[in-house]
Amino acid sequence: MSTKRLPLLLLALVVLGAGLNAGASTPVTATRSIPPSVAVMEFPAAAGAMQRPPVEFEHERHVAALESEGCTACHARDERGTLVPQLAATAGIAGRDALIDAYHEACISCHERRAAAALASGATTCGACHVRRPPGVPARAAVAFDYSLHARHAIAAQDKCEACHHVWDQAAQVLRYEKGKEEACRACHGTADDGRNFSLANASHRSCVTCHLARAEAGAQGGPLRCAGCHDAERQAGWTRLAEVPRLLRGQPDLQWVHGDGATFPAVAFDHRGHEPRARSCSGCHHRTLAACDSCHTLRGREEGDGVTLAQAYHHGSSPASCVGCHASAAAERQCAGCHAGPGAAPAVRSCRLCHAGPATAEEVLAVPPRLAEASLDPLPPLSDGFPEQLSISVLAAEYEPSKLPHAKIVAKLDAGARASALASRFHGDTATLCAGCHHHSPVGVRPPACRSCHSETADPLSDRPGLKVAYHRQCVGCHIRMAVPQQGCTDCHAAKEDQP
Amino acid sequence: MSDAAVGAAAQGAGARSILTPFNLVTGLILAGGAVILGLRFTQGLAATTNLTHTYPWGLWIGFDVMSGVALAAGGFVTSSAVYLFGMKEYKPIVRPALLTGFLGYFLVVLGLLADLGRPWRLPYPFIKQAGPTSPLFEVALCVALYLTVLFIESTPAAFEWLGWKKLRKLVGSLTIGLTVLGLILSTMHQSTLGAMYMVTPTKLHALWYSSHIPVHFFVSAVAAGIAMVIVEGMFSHRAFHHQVQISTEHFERINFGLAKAGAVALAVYFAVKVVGLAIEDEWALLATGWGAWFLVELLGFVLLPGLMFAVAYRERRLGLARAAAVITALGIMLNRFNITFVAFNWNLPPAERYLPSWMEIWVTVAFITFAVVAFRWIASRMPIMYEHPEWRGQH
Amino acid sequence: MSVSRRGFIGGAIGAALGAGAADAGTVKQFPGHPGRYGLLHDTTLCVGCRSCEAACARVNELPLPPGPLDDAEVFAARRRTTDTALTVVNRYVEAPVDGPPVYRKLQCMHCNEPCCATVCPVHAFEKTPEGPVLYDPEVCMGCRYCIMACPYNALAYEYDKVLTPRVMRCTMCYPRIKDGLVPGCAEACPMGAITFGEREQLIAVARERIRKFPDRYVDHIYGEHEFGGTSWLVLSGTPFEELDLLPGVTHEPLPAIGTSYLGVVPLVITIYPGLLLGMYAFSKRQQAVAKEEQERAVGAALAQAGEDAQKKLATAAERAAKDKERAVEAAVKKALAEHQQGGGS
Amino acid sequence: MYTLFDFLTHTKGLGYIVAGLLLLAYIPFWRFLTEREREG
Repeated sequence: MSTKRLPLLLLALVVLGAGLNAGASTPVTATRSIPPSVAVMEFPAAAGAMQRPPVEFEHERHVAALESEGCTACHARDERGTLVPQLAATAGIAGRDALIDAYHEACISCHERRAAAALASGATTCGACHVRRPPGVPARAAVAFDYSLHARHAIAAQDKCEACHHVWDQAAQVLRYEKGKEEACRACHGTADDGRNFSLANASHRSCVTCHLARAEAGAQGGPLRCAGCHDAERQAGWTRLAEVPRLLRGQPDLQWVHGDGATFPAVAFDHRGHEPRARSCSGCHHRTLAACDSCHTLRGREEGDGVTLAQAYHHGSSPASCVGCHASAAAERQCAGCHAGPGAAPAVRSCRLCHAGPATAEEVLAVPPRLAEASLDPLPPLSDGFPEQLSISVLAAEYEPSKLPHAKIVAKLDAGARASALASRFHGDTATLCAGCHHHSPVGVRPPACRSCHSETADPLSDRPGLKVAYHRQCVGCHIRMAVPQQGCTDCHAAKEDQP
Repeated sequence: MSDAAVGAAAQGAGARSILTPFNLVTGLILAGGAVILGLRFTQGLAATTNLTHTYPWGLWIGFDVMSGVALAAGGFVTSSAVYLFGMKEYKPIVRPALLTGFLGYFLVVLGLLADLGRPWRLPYPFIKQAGPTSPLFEVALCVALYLTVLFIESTPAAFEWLGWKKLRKLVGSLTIGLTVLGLILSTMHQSTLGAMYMVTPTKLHALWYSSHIPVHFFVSAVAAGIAMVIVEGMFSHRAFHHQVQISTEHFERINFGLAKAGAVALAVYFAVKVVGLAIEDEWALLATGWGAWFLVELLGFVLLPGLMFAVAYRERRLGLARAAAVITALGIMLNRFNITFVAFNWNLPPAERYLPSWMEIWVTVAFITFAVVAFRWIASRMPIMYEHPEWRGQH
Repeated sequence: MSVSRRGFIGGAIGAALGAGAADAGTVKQFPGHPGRYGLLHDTTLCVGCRSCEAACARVNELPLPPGPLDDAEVFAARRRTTDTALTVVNRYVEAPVDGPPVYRKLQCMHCNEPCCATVCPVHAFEKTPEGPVLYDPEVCMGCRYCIMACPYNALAYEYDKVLTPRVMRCTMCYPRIKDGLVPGCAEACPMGAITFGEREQLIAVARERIRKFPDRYVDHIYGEHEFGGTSWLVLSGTPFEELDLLPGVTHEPLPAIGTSYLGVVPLVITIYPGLLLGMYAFSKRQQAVAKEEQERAVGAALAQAGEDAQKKLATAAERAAKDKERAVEAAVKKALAEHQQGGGS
Repeated sequence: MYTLFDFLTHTKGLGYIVAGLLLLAYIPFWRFLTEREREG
């Protein structure tokens, strides 16, 4: 290699390096979202790893291309006329290689046939379908089958529940309808096919799509037929919601004592009727089957209830299906977060009595009919020096003018929020509870102490109790942030001093 | 080349007119450099450099200190080879190599003086208060000592030129001790220059950062030193052809010996780098953009010149050996630039990255020109390229 | 109880050694000065009002940050500390739909084992027993190695000054601390997002906050161990990477990594002379041996040459002698023949 | 000795001095060692 060509080689190397270096610092592109109508055809885990990247099957394009031939171009109908969601050509085929051949046979031969007939057709080479793409996140939104949607379906099926609900008769090995035993699909259908018990996805597509298709063919107003129709988040928001949803009657009690067998703590009067509209659907609380909680969750926990005891089921702090969990998430709402997410909002111990107000022994529970303690908040007290309308906090005024605290206006706004929520009025018990929101760590009801009686000038590092200035700001500005109150700037509460530069 | 002719040639150089194109160009560069340094010392670093709080060290540290020290390693490599390991046939190139080393280290100090915030406090680590935990303290100590060692080792030529026999004899007797001291000092600060980057594992890119950086710096310095001797030989042999006593065949034999040493040094350096990758398990990083840039440096500027040296040595092709030497020198500069500001703070967005300002580049070029001019002035007067008749064959 | 002589001697030696071994055996631990101060920065409380920036500028007599304090435009780009702003507040997370934006205050972290102090060739930094790391501009020569080494990029330099450039960084309000006051930023912060106190107590307080509000905080106190631990401790609701706080590559203090190599240096100083002079002696002896062999070889060659010469001379002499004899005989014979012819004629 | 920094400052400082002195001490030791060679 003579030295003449060397500088050329050197130059190429440097340019290559510089170019790559420039590209080096571009961050990895955000993950790609896969539209609802695209099915990522991956092997079931048992069949082992795939040699090529999974095919992203675009259902929408195929439907558009095969519009004239209808669904049965790929899908088959079973003996009862139900449209089977899986590809007909691969139905019933097991084993890795057989499955591969079946898919290739079905797709490629169809593409070749259409290409021969000069019709719009898909790819026939491996790389065209098995395309290497950056990791994708399916944008498929789960279908929230809430009361309104359920009611619209009930109306469409003229209240004939047997249209969708069925029970598996183990003895006769047959599916039939039984009045009073209607359950959510999730009660039996799990995440994967288990013999004749199809997975939730499989079962729901079979019943919903077949019914929608039948109604469409009969010219009646039916539900969506395409993936995006149900699974697209915006389309779901666009579904018409019934203004007033009739109560879904399934033999559930209006009011009952909740008392686990063997429990010694007083029973709780549970207003089932009052709680129904609070959830989006029955499975909000009945997260598995519509049976009562203590059928799976017992005092010491059972295998059916995954070992979760009754106490945990009712009191778990963050589970959406438990009473306390649900109440806690309600307390995190914007109009409640001011106090409840604040520094001193731990519920008082005596709040147990609020629910557990019923009889203690099993006999009494049977004897005494369940009754609810009524929840009524007496009105706000009149303005007085004990309950001032306006406060001027000047104890720390230095860089700013003393701050003006519209005390009555704030209390009125919080009180209105509490009154509006049945949960809040029931649990607050009396109007004075509201004061503990700001006057925390002090007994409720009596005239609450001022901030500076506990908060001194400087913070106490040991007990993490902030100094007075920090106490004011953390309480007021923190609450405004949590409740998205716009006044969060310094001059919103105290005017700047004139001579301040 | 009889001795008389040598003496005539030495005087003859001065007679020609001053305004040769070489002097014009160097004069222009040096003048420009002086103006910029004047600006630097009146307006401060902000006015003349692109240095920021995120990049406190730029081209002056990256080139003059980091690369300058490595390229000036030719001095200790050749002097220890000749005096300590008895390779007598390399004796003729010891003096030019030592002179290059001395001027290189002088360049380092110049670069430091330009880059330091308060250059008049340069001796403070020794006279005011020492910070012994700092690698930079160790580098400062060794560079200062080694500069004096190199100065003393370069004085024989001056004494011969001035005819101070007693002093020349005294320095002659010190040669062995100085060479040993020079080797000790060089080993220490060449490696500790690398140790200076051990304290920033999160800021230097993993491919360039290694817990063995000192070894990387030392081995690459040896390779750079050898390459620099060949490159310097290339220019000085042609420029002072009339002074050179040894036959071109002997000169070529020396160059091929150096090429062989260069091949070995680069092979060792390549091995150390690859071992570094293995120990820190950074194979995956090679696939990234930075990995490509690292490969450009490793394969293009270490493996390639190493193989070129090997082929040049086997096939006896001097041109190839010289080309390899040039690439090695550039490679070491690239490595030091990468470590100092290209792969440093590698995770910052390109907007906050550092690029040397034209003034920094001009001053650096001015420093190099100063070194070349000084070399030319000394070599044309003092017996650097040839042996003074009275002192033939002595240390 | 009879004690054998060996037992007695062994016991005595053991006792003597034992006494000395007690403290030498333990590995060196450096817990840091007890009772040193620190600051706890709770980013879930910070509302980005930047009062701390203004207070810091006032205390250090530096220019106030430009523009009004509550101008939100400032948060558009992420700033860093500079030589005139020893602390800055950055917004790291835009306001998510269900919460306020997340801010964090940047400043020197005052490490327990400061690598800025370790790398300074003139020992200009000192870790004070009270906690802050102080800088002495009287010895600093402006090499800026500290700025390069700081993993938090917290140090800044006065590049625009010619005669008195200094490294500019937060000093944890050391004068105020010595007067028993709270650092300027901690005093100014209205939300108590900066609390000043003894570092150990602040760690306990931070742990208590995490325990009390588990879903508000990431269960990690940043600065407790990172790079050997820092005086500034940070609590956060979002992962620390999002706050540009690198997860601390190692809990080992940087000085330990930075200076680990320097242990070899004194060894080089002491081993090399022996090694090199040994080599020099070896190469000299090698040369001497080479010279001897050369002389011997030359001697032998000479001797050899000498012998050959003798031999050659001897043979030549012999041959010469024989020739002479033969010549003499021939001459004699010829003379006789002439004599007989003369006689005969 | 509370911080590693103090410890390192102390030990490294001493280390340099000791190594420097040992280096200087090496010269008289070498001369003592090779005195007889030079006389012979």
